[in-house]
Order: sequence, then C-alpha cells, then structure tokens
Amino acid sequence: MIAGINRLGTAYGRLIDRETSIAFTFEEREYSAFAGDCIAAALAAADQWVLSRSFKFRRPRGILTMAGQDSNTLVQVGSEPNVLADRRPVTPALAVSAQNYDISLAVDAGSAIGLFSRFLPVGFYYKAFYKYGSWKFWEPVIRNRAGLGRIGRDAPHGYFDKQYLFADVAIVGGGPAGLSAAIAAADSGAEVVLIEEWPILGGSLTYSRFERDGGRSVMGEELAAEVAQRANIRVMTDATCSGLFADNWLSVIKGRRLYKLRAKAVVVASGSHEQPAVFRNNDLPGIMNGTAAQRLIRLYGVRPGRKAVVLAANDDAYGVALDLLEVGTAVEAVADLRENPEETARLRAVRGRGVRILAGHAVVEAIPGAGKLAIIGATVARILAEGETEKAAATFECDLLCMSTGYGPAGALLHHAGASFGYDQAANMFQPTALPPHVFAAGSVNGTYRLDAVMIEGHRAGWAAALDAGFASESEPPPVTGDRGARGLTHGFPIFPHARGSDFVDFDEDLQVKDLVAGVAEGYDDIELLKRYSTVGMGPSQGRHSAVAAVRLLARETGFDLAGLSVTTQRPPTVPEKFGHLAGRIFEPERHTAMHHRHLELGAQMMLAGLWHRPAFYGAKADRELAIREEVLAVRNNVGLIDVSTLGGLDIRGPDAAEFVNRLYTSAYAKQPVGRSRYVLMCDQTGAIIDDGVACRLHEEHFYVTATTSGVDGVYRMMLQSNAQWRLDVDVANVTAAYAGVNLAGPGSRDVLAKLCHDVDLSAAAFPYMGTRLGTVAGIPARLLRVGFVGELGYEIHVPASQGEALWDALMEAGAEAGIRPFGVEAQRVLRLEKGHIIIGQDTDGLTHPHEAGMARAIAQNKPYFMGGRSIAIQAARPLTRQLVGFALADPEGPVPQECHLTIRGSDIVGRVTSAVRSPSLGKTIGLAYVAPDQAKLGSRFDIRIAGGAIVQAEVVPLPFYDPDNKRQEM
Amino acid sequence: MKILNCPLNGPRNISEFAWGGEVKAMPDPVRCSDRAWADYVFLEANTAGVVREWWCHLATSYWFIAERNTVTDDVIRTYPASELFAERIQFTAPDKPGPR
Amino acid sequence: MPFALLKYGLGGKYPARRHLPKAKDLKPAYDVIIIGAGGHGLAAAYYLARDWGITDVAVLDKGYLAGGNTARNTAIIRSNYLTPEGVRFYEESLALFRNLSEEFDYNILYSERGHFTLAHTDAALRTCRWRAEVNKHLGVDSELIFPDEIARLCPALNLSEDMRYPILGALYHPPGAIARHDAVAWGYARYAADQGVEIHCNTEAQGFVIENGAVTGVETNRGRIACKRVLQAVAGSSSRVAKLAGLRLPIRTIPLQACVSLPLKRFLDQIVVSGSLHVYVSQSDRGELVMGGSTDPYGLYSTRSTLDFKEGLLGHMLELFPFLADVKLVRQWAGMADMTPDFSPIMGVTPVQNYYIDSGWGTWGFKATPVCGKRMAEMLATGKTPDVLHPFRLERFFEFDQVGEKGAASVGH
Amino acid sequence: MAADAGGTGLEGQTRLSFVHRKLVDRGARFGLVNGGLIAVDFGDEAADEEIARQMGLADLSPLARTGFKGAGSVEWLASQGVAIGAESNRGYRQAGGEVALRLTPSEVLLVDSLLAEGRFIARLDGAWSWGEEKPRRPIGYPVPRADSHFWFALSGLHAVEMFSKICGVDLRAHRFAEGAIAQTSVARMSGIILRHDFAETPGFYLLADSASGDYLWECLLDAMMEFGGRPVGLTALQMLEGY
Repeated sequence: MIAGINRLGTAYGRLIDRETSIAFTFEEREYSAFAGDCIAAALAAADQWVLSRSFKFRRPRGILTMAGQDSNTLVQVGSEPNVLADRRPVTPALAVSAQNYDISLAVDAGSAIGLFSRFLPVGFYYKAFYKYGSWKFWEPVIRNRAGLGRIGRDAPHGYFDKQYLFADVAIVGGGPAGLSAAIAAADSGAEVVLIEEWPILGGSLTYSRFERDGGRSVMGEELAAEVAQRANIRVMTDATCSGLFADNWLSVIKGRRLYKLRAKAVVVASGSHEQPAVFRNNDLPGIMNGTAAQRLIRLYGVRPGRKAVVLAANDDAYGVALDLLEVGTAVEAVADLRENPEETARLRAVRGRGVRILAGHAVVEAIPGAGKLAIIGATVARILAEGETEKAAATFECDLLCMSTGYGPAGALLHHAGASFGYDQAANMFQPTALPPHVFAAGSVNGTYRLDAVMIEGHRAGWAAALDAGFASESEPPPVTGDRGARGLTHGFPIFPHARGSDFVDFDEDLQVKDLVAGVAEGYDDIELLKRYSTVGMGPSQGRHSAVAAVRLLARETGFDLAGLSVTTQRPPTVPEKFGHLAGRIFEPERHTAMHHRHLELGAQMMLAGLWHRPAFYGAKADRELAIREEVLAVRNNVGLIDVSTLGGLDIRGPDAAEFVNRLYTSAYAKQPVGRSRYVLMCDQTGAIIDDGVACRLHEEHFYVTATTSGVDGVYRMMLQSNAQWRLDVDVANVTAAYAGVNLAGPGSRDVLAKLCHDVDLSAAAFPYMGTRLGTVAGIPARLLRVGFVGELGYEIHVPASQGEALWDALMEAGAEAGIRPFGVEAQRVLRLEKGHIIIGQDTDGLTHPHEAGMARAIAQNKPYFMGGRSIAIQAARPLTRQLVGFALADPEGPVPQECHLTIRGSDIVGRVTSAVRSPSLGKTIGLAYVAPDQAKLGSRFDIRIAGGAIVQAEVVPLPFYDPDNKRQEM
Repeated sequence: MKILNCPLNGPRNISEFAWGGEVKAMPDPVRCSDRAWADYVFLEANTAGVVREWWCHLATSYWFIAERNTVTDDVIRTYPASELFAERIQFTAPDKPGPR
Repeated sequence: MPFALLKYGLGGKYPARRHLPKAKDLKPAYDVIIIGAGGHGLAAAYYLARDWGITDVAVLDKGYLAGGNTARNTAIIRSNYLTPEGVRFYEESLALFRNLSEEFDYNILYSERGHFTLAHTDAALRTCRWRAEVNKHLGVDSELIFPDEIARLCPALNLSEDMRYPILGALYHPPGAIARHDAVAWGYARYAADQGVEIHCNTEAQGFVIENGAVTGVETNRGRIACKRVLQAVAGSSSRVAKLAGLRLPIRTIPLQACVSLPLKRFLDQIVVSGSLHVYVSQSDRGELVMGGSTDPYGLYSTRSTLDFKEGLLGHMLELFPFLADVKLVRQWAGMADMTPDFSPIMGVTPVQNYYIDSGWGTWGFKATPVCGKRMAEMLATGKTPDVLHPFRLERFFEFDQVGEKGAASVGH
Repeated sequence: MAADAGGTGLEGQTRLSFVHRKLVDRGARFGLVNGGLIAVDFGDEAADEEIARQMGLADLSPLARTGFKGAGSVEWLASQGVAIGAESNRGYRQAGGEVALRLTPSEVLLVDSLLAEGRFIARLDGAWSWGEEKPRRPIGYPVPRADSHFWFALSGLHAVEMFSKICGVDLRAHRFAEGAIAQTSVARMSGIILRHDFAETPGFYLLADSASGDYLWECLLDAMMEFGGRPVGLTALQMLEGY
C-alpha cells in the first residue's frame, strides 16, 4: 500500500478525516486515502500526479483546477467512464484506472502521435483521408483512437430517482456571496434553498488566503453558522446545480437523485474559474492553477510540490506563494507578467522570504521530465510586447508551477437563463451586462472580487431576490460602492505562443495556438465558426478555460475589438449529468382491464394496444397459428368470449346530444331511435378517417358512443375542444375505464346469455341486430349491444369495471357446457376481415378519405356541417387515386401476402395490402388492398408482390367475404 | 420548465398541458371557396410574436386560451374559451343538396 | 500518413489556402439572391455556379455562416422513406453525398453506419414493412428484420421481452450514414465562393420589393439590393421570411432538441431510431453519443433548451441501452423545425413570381442538402419544376394532394 | 369477517378492487364492506396503524363513491342536501364524514366516509333520473366514479415528501391545506389528489384511472420504500380517525 508521503500536518485538510483510512486501487496498485479524500488528492498525497492521457496527442495529464472543472482528471472508476478524479470521493475498494492509453499510463504507444502533431493541423481530418474512398479505411483507425472512457454492456443500472423541490429564493453557491444572500433572503421571510457543490460551505473562504481581520476561514464558518440558525434556509451541500431553465426551474444533482427545484427568484453566486496561462508544455502534470494548489493544501492536506515557480499576474499569486512556503514548498521564483506589480503586503512578505520576484517576466516554456510525466523546470523570460518575450531566458528547477494570472466568471447558469455578457476592458474579463427577470447575480460571477464588496453584494442580491419573490423587508441594504476588486486580477493576454508549439489553448482537445491562428487564417473568423472548425471549447470542460483565450487570439488575428466579441453561448448542463440521473425511475403507465388476471391465468399471450395489455391469443407461443384458428372456429360454429374493455366509451348527454354527434360523425343521427345502435365514422378537418365505432342511443338525450382503443382519448379531447367553440347544451364523459366489456359471440351466444340475463327479452324480434338494451347479467347492471364486428350472433356486454371479473367468470361458467372459448385480438382480426370490416390505422393511413376506403355510404348528404365534410366533398369531386377493395387469391393454396406487401402494375406501385389471411371459415386467402381505381371493379385482377419478390395474382371480390347477406349476425 | 396558469387549476408545469395550436376562424364550410377552405385547413399564420392559441389541461381535459409570445415564450394571459366563444354556433344547411 | 497531411506538415506556414472568403461590400444588384447561408442555400449557390454557370449570386444570412439548423442537426443521412416520391428524392441525395468529399477536395467525414428503425408495436412493424417494400421496389437497400437478426447486427440493443415496449422488429437500412454537417456547408461555401458567388453574413433580409406580382429586390439591414430571382432557404424561419413576401405557408415552427455525451470508446457503430420511444442515437467519430428525440410539444421560435426533453429522452435511451446509466451527458442544444401537415418539404414556385421557396423540412433537412440545392438551382436556372420536386410543390395543399411521410416520421431521423 | 381472497366464496357479484391481486400478494385480509371486498388489514391492525402514522398506503377502491357533472349538477346536489362550497378544486366534508370534491364549477365527485356505510352515495345515485318533464330542468348527469377511478389513501408524516417524488405540485401543508384538491399528473398519470387528514395524521386521497391501478400501486410502493412505507388496511385508517 502506497502511503501519503505528501500529506501535511493536521493543521491542513479540513475535508479529510484522518481517523478513517480507506484502501483503493489506481492502475491496479493499492493506495490508501482518508475519508473525505477525492481520488486525485489521495493519489497526489502518494506522489502519483499523472491521472490520464489527453484526447488527441495522448499527453500525460494531471491536476489543473482541483475543482472538477477540467478534463485532465477524467478517470475510469470500475465500469463508470469519465469520472472527475478531483471531485469523486474515495470509497472503500474503489477501482480506479486511467483513461486513453494503449500500453500503460506511464508509457503510451499512442503518444508517439504527439511527435507528428505538426502533421495534424487544426481540422486535419477535413484535409485528408478521403481520396479514392480511403475514408472507409481511415475512419475506423481514427474512431478506435478517439473517445475517452470505456463502457461495457455489463455495466449495472443503479437506482436513480427524482424529487421536486420548491423555494421562494434559490441560491446557487455557498461562498461568501451566496451565504450573505441566503441570510438576507431568509431574514426577509423567504423560504430559501442554498445549493453548494462542495461538502462544506464557505467557497473560496475554505481554501484561499484572506488576511482580513487576521482570520482566513473563520469568516466562512461564521457565515455558515448564521445560515444554520435560520429555519427557513434549506442547505444542500454536495449538490450541483446543473441547469437553470425557463421560469426558474433548476436541476440539482445530489447523490443518486435529481432534484427539480422551482424557485420564484434565483441568486447565482457560482463564483469564478481561474484561467490558465498559455506557454509551451503548459499542460504537463505539476502545472496547476494557484487555487488548485491552495485546495490541495487547505482541503486535503496535501503538499502540491517540493519546488515551485509561481506565474503571477495578480496579488492572489503572492497568497499562493505564501501558502506554498508555509507548507515547506520552496518557491524558486515568482514570474510576474505585470511590469510594475503593486507593492502589497503579500508581495513584500514573499520578497521578505527571499523569493526572487521577476516583474515583467513570463514563463515561456515548461521543461518536461522523462515521458512528459512531470515538470522538472520552468523557463522564464522578460516580456517585450503582448505575447512576446526576449530570447534570453533563465530556467528554474521545479516540480510545481502555479498559475495565478486571472479569472473568468463561472457564468454558465446565467447563460442558460439568457443573460448577456460583455468584455470589461478595465478588468480584462467577460462579465454579465444584463440579467433576465427574477435572476440575480452576486460575487465574482458578477465581477465582484473584493471580499467585503462581495458580501455587501450578496446581501443585497438576497434581499432583492426575496423582494422579487414577494417578501418585502423594512430596510433596503446598501449597494456596493467603490472598487469591486475586479481590476488588476486578470491579465489581458497571458498567452505566449511558442515556435515549437505545445502551447495549449484547449487541453481537452489538444489545441495549440497555431491551430486557432490557422483556423482564423482559413476564414473561420467568427468565434462560432472557429469553435466548430477547431472544436475549441467542445470538450468535456466546455471551454471553461479555453473560450476566453480563443477569443483573445481571434481578436488579435482579425484585429477585431475584444469589446465587440462574445464568448460562445454556454449550454446546459454546467457539469456532465449521468443518464441515470436524467432518466430516474422511468415512469411508463400501463393499463389493465378488469379481466386482465383471468387472461393470464388462462395462458393468454398478451400484446400492447396503446397503454393497454390485451390477449393476442390463448395458448403457447408455439401454437399461435393453431390457437387463432381454433378461436375463430369456436366463434363461427359455437360461442366465444373476448374482452373488449379497452374499446373507448363516451357518454354524450343533453338536449343537443344528437346534434353534437351529427357534427362529429359522418352519418345522420338525429332520427336514430332510442334502443338502436349505428356505425359512426369520424374524419379530421382534412377529410382523413381518424376513428370509428358505434353510437347507441340509450335515451332521447343520451348517446353511448364507442371509439377505438388508441383513439378514444384524442377523440374525447377533440369533442371537448369542439364544444368549447360550439357551446351546445351537451355533456361529454369519457367512461372507458369505468366499463368492462365483453363480446359474447357465436351461434350459441344467445343460449349462454339467457342463463344469466332474465330482465331482457333476448329473442331476435324483441332485441334485433343493432339493438341496444339496459339490463342485468348475472345480477350486474349492464349495457347490452347487438353488434356484428365478427359477423355472428353476438352481444357486447358492458358492466361496471369493478364487476368485470365477476361477469367474465359468470359467462365462462354459463358457457362451460356449450364449450365456450375465450378468443383474442388475433382471432377477432380474422373474423372481422372475413366480414370485410376495416380497422382504422391498419386498413387506412394518415391520408385515407372515406371514398377511397369505400365508405361513401357512411357519408350523410345535406347535413349543415360535420367535421371534415367540406374536405371530403372537395376530394370526392376529384378523380380517385386509389381504392380499397376486397380480394381473394386466385390460388387458394398459394402463399399468403403480408400486410403492407405492395400491389404492383408494371413498374408502378399502385397500392398495398392492408389485411390478408388464409380464412379458416372460407378455406381461401382473402384480404383488403389498395388498387388503382380502374382495377377496383369486381372480378378484375391485380398483382401483389409477396415476400421474396414473387408476384401473386388477386381477384377483386365482393364484401363481405363471409355470410354476404349477413344472416348469421342477424339471427 | 415553463409554468402555464390554467384558468381552472392555477399555475402548473407546462408538461401538464397539450398545445392546441393557433385559434383559427373557420370560414363558412358550405359557401366558402375550395381555396379558402384549404387555406383554413392547412395553412398557418405561424406568427413570430404574440399569438392566441388553444391549450388543454390534460388531467382535467379543460380547454382554454393562452396569449403567448412565440419568440420569448412569455405567456401574456390565459382565460376561459368562453371569453372568445360566448354564443352557440349554428350551422345552416346548403342552399341546394350536396357541395358545389 | 496521407500525403495531404505531409504537405500541411512540411509546408511550413499553413494554411495552403483560405477556405472561406473575406467579407465584401454588397453590389447594388444580383441575378440571384439566396436568403439563408445554411447548407441548402449554399448548395443551391454551388450548383447554380457548377451546373449552370450562374455566379452573379449573393447568399445572405442574418447570422454567421451555416449557423442555423445546419449547425444544430444530428447529421443523419438515409433514403428509407415511405412514399415513392420521398424515396426517389432522398436516394438522389445519398448519391450526391457519397461523392462530396472528392468533389469538394474536403472531407465531410461521410460514414455509412447502417440505420435501424425499431418497431415496438405491430402497427410500427407494419409501417416498417411498408417502407421496406417501397424502398426495395425503388432499388433502395432496406429490409424488415426481427430480433434474432437485430441482435446479430446491433448487439448493444436491449432485446429483452420484459421491456415495457419490447423490440418486435426493425427496418434495417444499410446505407444509413452520418457526416460532419458543418463541413458539408463549408465545402459548398468554399467552392461557390471560388466561382464568384458572394456570401454576406450578418446581412438580414427585412423586406422584398415586389412589382406587379414579381420580386425585384430585397431590403436588407445593409440597404436595398435589386435582383431577378430570389430563393428563400431559411429553415426554422420560413414563415417569417415568407411573410415579408406576403406569403402564408402550411408550417408550424417547433423546436427540435438534441444532446451529446462525453466521448466514449467506440461501442456503437449503427444509427438507432425508435419511433415509439422517441429516440435516435449514433456515436460520432469523436466517440460522443449524439442523441435526439421528437420535436418539442409546442411551437416556438427559440433555441432554448429544456430539462424535460433530456428526462424523457434518456429514460428511453436506458430502456434501449440499460448499461449506459453511468454515462454522462455533456451538452444539449436546439434548432427550429418547420413542421408541415404531411411531414414532407415544400419546394418550388410561389404565388410571387420569381420567388422560390425551399422550406418545410421538419426534422430532416440536412439529408436533403445536396439534392435540394441541385434541383432548386435547376429550377432557378430553367424556371421549370424538375419532376423529382413536383410532388413537393406548395400548391399540393390546395389540391388535397399531400405526400404522406408521417409514417416515416414518428421521430424524424 | 376476514375472508380468503383468492377463494370464490365472497367474490360472486361483489365489487373487487382494481388492485385486488396486489392486495392478495401482500397478504391482505379481506372483509365484505357494503358490497365490496376490501382489505381490512395486513395481518396486524396495530402494526398497520403504526405504519399508517408514518407512511401507509390503503386501497379504498371497493368503497362507495359517485359523481355528477354538467349544467345544474351542483345546484341539484345542494337540493339533495349535499354541502358544497363555491370554490372549485376543494373537498367539502359532509356531516357523515363523506366528502364532496368539487372538481369544476359543474362537476362533483363524492366519496364515502371511512365508516363505509354507503347510504349517502346510494341515496344520491337513486335520486337521479331523466324525469318526464319537458324541457328537462338541468340537473347534471351521473358519472360512474366508483368504476372509472381507483381510490387510494396515503397517510403519515412522510406522505408529503413521498408525493414530491412523483408529483410536481407543491403539496406541503402550508401550500396545500386540508380540503385542497390538485388534479394533476402523478407518475405520468392523471390523478385527483385531495388533502384529507386522518385526525392528527396527515393524509391524502388519490383517485385515478382504475385501469392503471396496478401500475400506480407499484410506483407508490417504490416511492415510499425509503420511508419504510407499506400497504395498510381500512381498519388502520378507521383507528386513526378514532372510529
């Protein structure tokens, strides 16, 4: 086990618990960490600085930000790819490995490509690999090198879920600004949710150096304590706000849960990102932001190096130097990009420790150790002009190079919300210039850096947010006055291009200065174009560290004024989100009929119909064809029972009920007698068929209308929308789920029903075909319909859903001696086809109008209006282009066409088969198909191309195929 | 997630609603020209700016009207359909049988 | 290493040449003005120059080059449509795509992956067979395949029967491909510019000069320009621009969102589309999963992102690929789609003389870029409607003669 | 009166819950209450009650309920002695413990009290008829709520937080007090949520598509897992109410 040789004394490392050691592995070697360590910190403590290799050139990479803001630390953890090693806590037996290398992390064959980097210019893949179709060869080569982490098909799907949260004021960021805002908002009486991505509150106060009143982190603890005292502040630590969406809808990730937080007002106090400088080999392990070194020291108690050089452009750099000295890291030199740095207390203190301070100097090159696995020195030279230095240079030995040359706002959430940003020439930073309503910003994200100003601004933002959310408080806190501390923090051009390159602007994408220069020269001189062409900012860190540098280079190359330019829009999420978080529990509603469990008990094979589960047929999968055939014959020759509960049911009641039905369906219903049913056909306003069913008139003012299983919800909604305009005196109720329904069908159905129904005269005379009655079946109140979908004597029986199973049991029992047989959707499809009935959506498509479908008879003339009527009339007046016909195959023994096999004439497609089956009742192959109008007359023949391309000939025959004069259903 | 203020149910996430498209005036289905009818059936103003459109609260199947800016997605106002459609609409039969 | 790269590497200071032209001043008049410097507009300019020698052309765009839907789409290319009209049209597009890299001397990274349209219901299965039969009839490589075959060709898919919506089959279309969408537009722009076509970005059309029924000029934020012919190719803004010419269109503008994951090692070669689950996904050469779904639930002229889009999409992604739960999404974005009633585009003449329209692309304009550019160029040059475009005329809606592509569009990729 | 569920004895023509099989699987003991077969407990009334105080899910589907909608409904119900306030999306407790849920200005859903006598509901169902007079006086129309919607009760200190995992409406007591109704989406299904405390114990009624009962039952159990929630019987709720 490798121990933490770089671990500091107990005065450091506020996140770690030295009482609890945890063993984990990296690259199959065992390491020990303390509870609270992140992977990168534990490895750094053990002097393991290289974490992974880069995307394009496979260069070794290590800690850059220590804040999960860069892609250098992406590692593989077990089956999970692309984990941020500088944020993921170490847990027992964690198996960590580096990413993106071929042989070993230390020696990578692939990295040789770095030597050829001059041959891989920006957009190189556009410039080659395609001649004579060679891309087919090169693409796999490139694809196999690309990508970062690995995913295996055996990777587990853990338990993720979601929760809704509500707040008057949401505050993102638990640093001095956010804490001040939370206190102010809470004191106005608002319910506050405070979101902090780190395990502890305090933000920069937890690691950075603030000499204010002698203390450094005390202030953070004081603020945190004040927050804790307030009952109306909910603090969420270890929680990351990944997006800010319309109407202040925030996505917050904590653990395995995605919170969806709705806030009336939001304060964004997300702070800033320290920006690296650009020089040769600026990506070597051992080169990190000053704040990264400070986090290592203060949060994890890890010494970031033994000998350091500090690259400075602000006073914070001297704070870093002092911190390094404090923990025994020798500071060889401070190279300060500024010609005359201000003589601050810190600078004097650093000089006082005998550190060489080279004003007006830059680091022009970092000297790599063996295999570029570490930095062994830094070459420093005097600055001549922007981005240019003297030839003469001094090299300092070091294993650590800290960069403190400037900051940029962590403004992603403000971007999501639609804030605009502009370049502040005085501060050399992009800063928010306009915020959307109900969104506030405070602290360094808003360009305010001086601690006391930050807290004043935070306090005021919290107060203003509460006010915006409707919580007034007596006293208006003062705005920030005077210096906000943004000036003199950020250098205007911390970029020192090197003739030999490796001066990386974008670490994710291995982009060097020359790549961006070339991109601009090639004409991609809009920042968006440059981004897309060079891919700058498109990597895992989404340009947090490269966007501003890219704009600076663009401005220099084009001569455009920086003030006129913008950084590319930052889109959600602010940090990568797991698919599992976004998916959560995956709610997929499903519907069961009252008889569902009986079907399962009877061995039904279930199929989906919209959200419903329906029996396709009863019996083993293997016996499908036989089962369907026997179910069909049972209905034809005896009696069968099918669950039709999923059919839509709509109660339309009121004085205008008949008028309403008239306007929605194509036929005429005004004169329909009570106790009778009629077929209904519905078309949309374009004249296309969209639904059908039957309308039973149960009362002068009451129609019970059925609709298709998948259509009913849309039909219901459309009915309500129609009447919201028509204002007819009618009420519509969707009672689909309230009624369980069965169709008791077959010559034996009357006898079976007679055993259970004693209050309705079932004789053909008293209760004829298309009649409808109210009665009781097995003591259950029922709506009885004589309908003919399957073409036999039959009764649809609709009863309250809570008694559906009882009805089913009673009918099965009553039918037992007659040999009743349950049948499924497949048999019903065959039965209805034998009767020539169409199924909407199968025998019609999105454009079929009634005349094409041979439904002209269902169109009433002279109705003042019905939906789609005018469009149907217009189409009726035009020549038909296709017609749906019934057909039989000339060869009764030949292969059966399948649904959607084409009807062909010469080289033309004239239509398709919509339904076809070898009819058990007729012993021949029948079906429905669209053909050319001139092929539609009885007896004419047409060709169908079946599976394998063979052509079979079909003859147009009259419908229905079975029982042409409908005697059986009218028995 | 946008919030839409349902006149019946109050402010709710917009995922609770279905969009019904722009409110269109139907021409006289019997007497208008074929072209005018096709225009009504197929064409859209598709305005970039404030539009008047149908929305349905799914849990209650309640239809209402919203005035919304289709560029900013700001909802200006929502109100019951009865504000626009106060009167019973009556259709009159064709002058002579069948469509011309 | 290919010679081209040696040339770059040894050639010292590159680039060998500038790809995209420098901004110029507007001329007072052009023969043809194309509104919209996206893939379609630039392609039309390219073919006007290449096939018809018409180079007195200005392509105007209110933003940056190819910054609209060209920059936002997910770059899927296929011809497995439902209607014969659609199939013929997109098949011609594929043929053109295949040669673009050589033609441009610029790699568009055209990559044939095989395209799977999954069916989870027997209705979807029927539509897949219908498309397969129509495709095969017209010589397009498509086949209806079933789970055992799917498992063999795309082992990453979850073919379990316990799935809420089990996979019953798929329409398999081997030629289905992806390409670098930006490169396609840049390639067209580069050649067109070489031929003298002018590309003016940040130049917004704000009105049209129409004299006795014919367009004669364009009002822009940089002043008025006269012209003989105008082509509008502004997917996402079609109704807005058409309105400037006094036109109404059968279009609703609805956002279409997409997202990408962090780069992963290669594991998915195919393009997978599920209509019922509203998912489409492919893995880019960079290793990112590029994912999208159906259009937003309501109309909007905005490219804002939503959380609910991601929630729905990834929920369904994990049904298809349960092992991706720990994979991470890194960026989402949106484009604006022109949705038509029949899910087919609208191309050709308009009631305004010499004013041509290229619109209504719904969710699949990118895959039509070459053929649309080529044929619209032909129409501009000859004034005649090419047969392949005739079915897509605006007038079809007044003739109740729609081109029903809905069946191929439950999720349009 | 507990009875074996799977057996045939009690079903006959009695009303079955839409989640009957789920109750059986969970070891419910059933009773015949007002013509319906209902889970009275899950083996131990006292244990049920303790759970119900923390996080309980009870199925009340077989109990009586009905609904009326359309012009004149509210006025007619008032004439039948039902106390209904002017505000929609509110539940109004009746003297007998029944609740009238006013869903819209012209739609009311009525649910029985936990005593489950059913008389109140039965009287209303019996009272409505088309009548003979012409033109009819508007009195609304009955809707079969006992069958269109299942009826679950959720009780206990964790009920609000459990809901916040599957429902986007803020149901916290200070935003959603006793009697408040939300017709909204629950686990991507449309449902009716009524805040209905059981004496001091926070509680809700949830009514939604009866055909989706099996589905939502599992969603709720999944969401209440972290709170140690489980199904409880009618008796536990009656004990909470102090019946």
